[in-house]
Amino acid sequence: MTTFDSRWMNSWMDTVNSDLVMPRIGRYFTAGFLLGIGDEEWVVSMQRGQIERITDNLSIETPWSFALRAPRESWEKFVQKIPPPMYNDIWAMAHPLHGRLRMDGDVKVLWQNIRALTWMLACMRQVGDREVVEQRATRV
Amino acid sequence: MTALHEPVTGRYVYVPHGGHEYRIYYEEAGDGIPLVCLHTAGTDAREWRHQLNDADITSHYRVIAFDMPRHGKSIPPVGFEREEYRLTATFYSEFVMAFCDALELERPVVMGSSMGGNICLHIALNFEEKIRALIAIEACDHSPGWYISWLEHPHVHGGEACATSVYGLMAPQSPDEYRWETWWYYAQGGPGIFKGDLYFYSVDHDFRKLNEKITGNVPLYLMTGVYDFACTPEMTEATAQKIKGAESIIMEEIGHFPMSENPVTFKRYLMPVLETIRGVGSGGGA
Amino acid sequence: MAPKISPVTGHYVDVDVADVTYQVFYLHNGTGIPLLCQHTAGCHNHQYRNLLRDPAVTERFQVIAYDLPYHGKSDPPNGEQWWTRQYDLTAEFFQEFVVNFARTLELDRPVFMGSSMGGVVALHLARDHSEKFRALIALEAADYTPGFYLDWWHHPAVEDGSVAASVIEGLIAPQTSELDRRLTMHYYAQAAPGVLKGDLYFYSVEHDMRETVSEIDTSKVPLYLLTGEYDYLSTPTQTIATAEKIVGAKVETMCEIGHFPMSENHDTFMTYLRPILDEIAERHKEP
Amino acid sequence: MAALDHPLLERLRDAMPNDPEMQIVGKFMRCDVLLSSGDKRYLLRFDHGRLTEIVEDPHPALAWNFALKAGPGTWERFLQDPPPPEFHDVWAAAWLGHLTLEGDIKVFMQNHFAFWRTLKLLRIQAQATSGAAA
Repeated sequence: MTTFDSRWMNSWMDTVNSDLVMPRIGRYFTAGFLLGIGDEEWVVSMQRGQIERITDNLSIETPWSFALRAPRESWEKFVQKIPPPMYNDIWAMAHPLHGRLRMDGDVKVLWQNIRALTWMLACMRQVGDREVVEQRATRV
Repeated sequence: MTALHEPVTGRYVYVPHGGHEYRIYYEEAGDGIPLVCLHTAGTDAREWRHQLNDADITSHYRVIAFDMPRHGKSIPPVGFEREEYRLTATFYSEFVMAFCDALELERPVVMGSSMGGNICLHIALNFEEKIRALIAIEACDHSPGWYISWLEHPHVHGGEACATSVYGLMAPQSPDEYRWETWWYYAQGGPGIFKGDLYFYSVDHDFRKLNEKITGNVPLYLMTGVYDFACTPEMTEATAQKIKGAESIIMEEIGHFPMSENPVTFKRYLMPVLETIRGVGSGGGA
Repeated sequence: MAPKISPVTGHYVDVDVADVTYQVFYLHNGTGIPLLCQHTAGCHNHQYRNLLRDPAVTERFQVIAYDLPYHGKSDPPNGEQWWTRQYDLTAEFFQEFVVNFARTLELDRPVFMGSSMGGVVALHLARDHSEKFRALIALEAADYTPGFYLDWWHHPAVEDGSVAASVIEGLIAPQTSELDRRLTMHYYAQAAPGVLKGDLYFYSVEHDMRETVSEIDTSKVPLYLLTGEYDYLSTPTQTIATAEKIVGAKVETMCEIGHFPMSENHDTFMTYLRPILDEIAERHKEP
Repeated sequence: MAALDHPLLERLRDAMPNDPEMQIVGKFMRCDVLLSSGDKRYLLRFDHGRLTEIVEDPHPALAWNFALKAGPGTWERFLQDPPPPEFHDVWAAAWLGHLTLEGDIKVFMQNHFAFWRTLKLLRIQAQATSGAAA
């Protein structure tokens, strides 16, 4: 059972920002997007393929262009090492036949950055492999 | 040392259809019962490269995989730039048969995946006397939801959007190398080709009222991988129940591109079907 | 009636370069002196579709048009994590591939003809591998062709296929038939992400023979340079200036032709290529 | 010899909706382009594969995404059929210094195919009338 708290988010951020492929395939990925996990919402701010900040302290200061909102259960299955069928990909979950994830907002930005976004979301499956000590999410 | 060549030969055949003469590139290997393989939307015959190189198959079947017009090395018809490309069931099913006629194939087996699987239903309905058997992979009577404008948009990289949109259709258990190879094929389609194929796959293809019209005279095998979220196992099984004589086979640990994402796993399910078709098998699938 | 099948035939062959095995797709037709044909950046061997079917050529030459790895039906190599790396074509890989491909097919000192990046690699081969070729035909080549290694060729917010097709259309001569123009454009819309840009790393960044092109010894291998008048990437003046630095090089400007002679206008191109092929065939007869 | 002028741009505006290819590739075309020929300046607004507005000598405060600036001689050669080498394409002309392409180049690249077809129609219109007039 994964608890998507700030420790988990920091570990995911470290994983993405130390990934060798992201700087190349994400060099034009500069945007904010919202991760909705059940009723918890986080905004991920991307700067040239690196996560600049993840925060759950949403305000006028935390703009996002598109959102990925899904029940906690969808994300828990999605982040497993070998996700079960229908939960191994955000498009699998968002496809109209299934509706286990909702893509909101300016989805053009999502499709423009789909390669880098898919790669960084897959990095979620490596979280837990890395022990993260201090908390860094800006929880004000 | 002599060069290591694959036992596969590629040729161009001229296929007359609908007032056009299409220059079609196809690859073949082996001899025996003709086994015509249809690639998925937006890609080309390389998806069947493992089967073309598999002696267990090519020792009994003449495996033939061709590139549809506009795909791979089959060039588009003259004047293609003045029309929006939308593949339809009528054109697609008739063209597959025109290709078989051009090569003078005698009652071939037709095996197709995704759109190539869906078209098998139309072929079963309209051309049953010209076909020995049909293997419809990742197929069902209705598969909506894929005709998406972002797959051909001047502000979106076509290759990356199309290829990444299907990456999740492949099972996590499939070897990384083959998943990315499949990704590569999708990344090479020309602008609007994948989307044009999906017009057939998600809009024009609606077989829900036609299932019961199939006579069942031609053996029809529906094979679907559990990770396929475009045509789920349930959708395939529901379709099979409505078609006389159809048999559904659900494949574990595999997704929407069995033949290219995991040929080894796919072979376990395919060989029994191929043996049954040529009359030696011990009955239905695994 | 019997199926109408083209004499052009395709095969896949394994070629090793820097101890990586590449599965290479090539088309061939004809018998006689082997004629290796290299396509332009980001494209594939259909650019030579007419040369492969011209009896005037195939009765004396075995025309072999291959897809460079990562292009057309020559997939990226098995066993390599190519998806984690940026593709940038280098002179070293390009030359070693051409030499190894010819050796793998056991070709006896083939003629090598290439266009654009294929013409530029012909200059490299002339300098570094002269003894392995019977003649080198450099189409649309010059000693230095900077400026085309652009990020726009591989940008997530720009549709790659239609941009590549409409940009290179400006390199096609206006006199080209509409069919050949549209096919040349179509081939350019079929490249995988980053391949056109990666090829242009070799063409516009790494390639600079301004100081070394004079080392080419045409007594070891005849060198022919042909450039279309509508080519603005390596203009006729640049090609002529390059040829003047090479003792014995033969150069000519092609009228009503752009950057893709073999794909734009086969008939006009042949008026310039045939005398060269005749000369090569003639020299082949001498002991 | 056809020149880049207001009447020619109006003929382009009328031709675009009737060109099948333009209607396909222009579906998402959205850009404001400045064309200048010597000191003559034209702001062209494109939307959905149509030329919705032609503003002659636009006010400096009017925004445009990208501009193609060249002398009258360059445009006259560009509009010929067949056009002479170096003047047959905007990339060629820009490459060899006969034309300046400036502004938000990303918008130019995002509308590239549609704008390429637009310039082809411009030449066709230029020939249609000057041909008749010659």
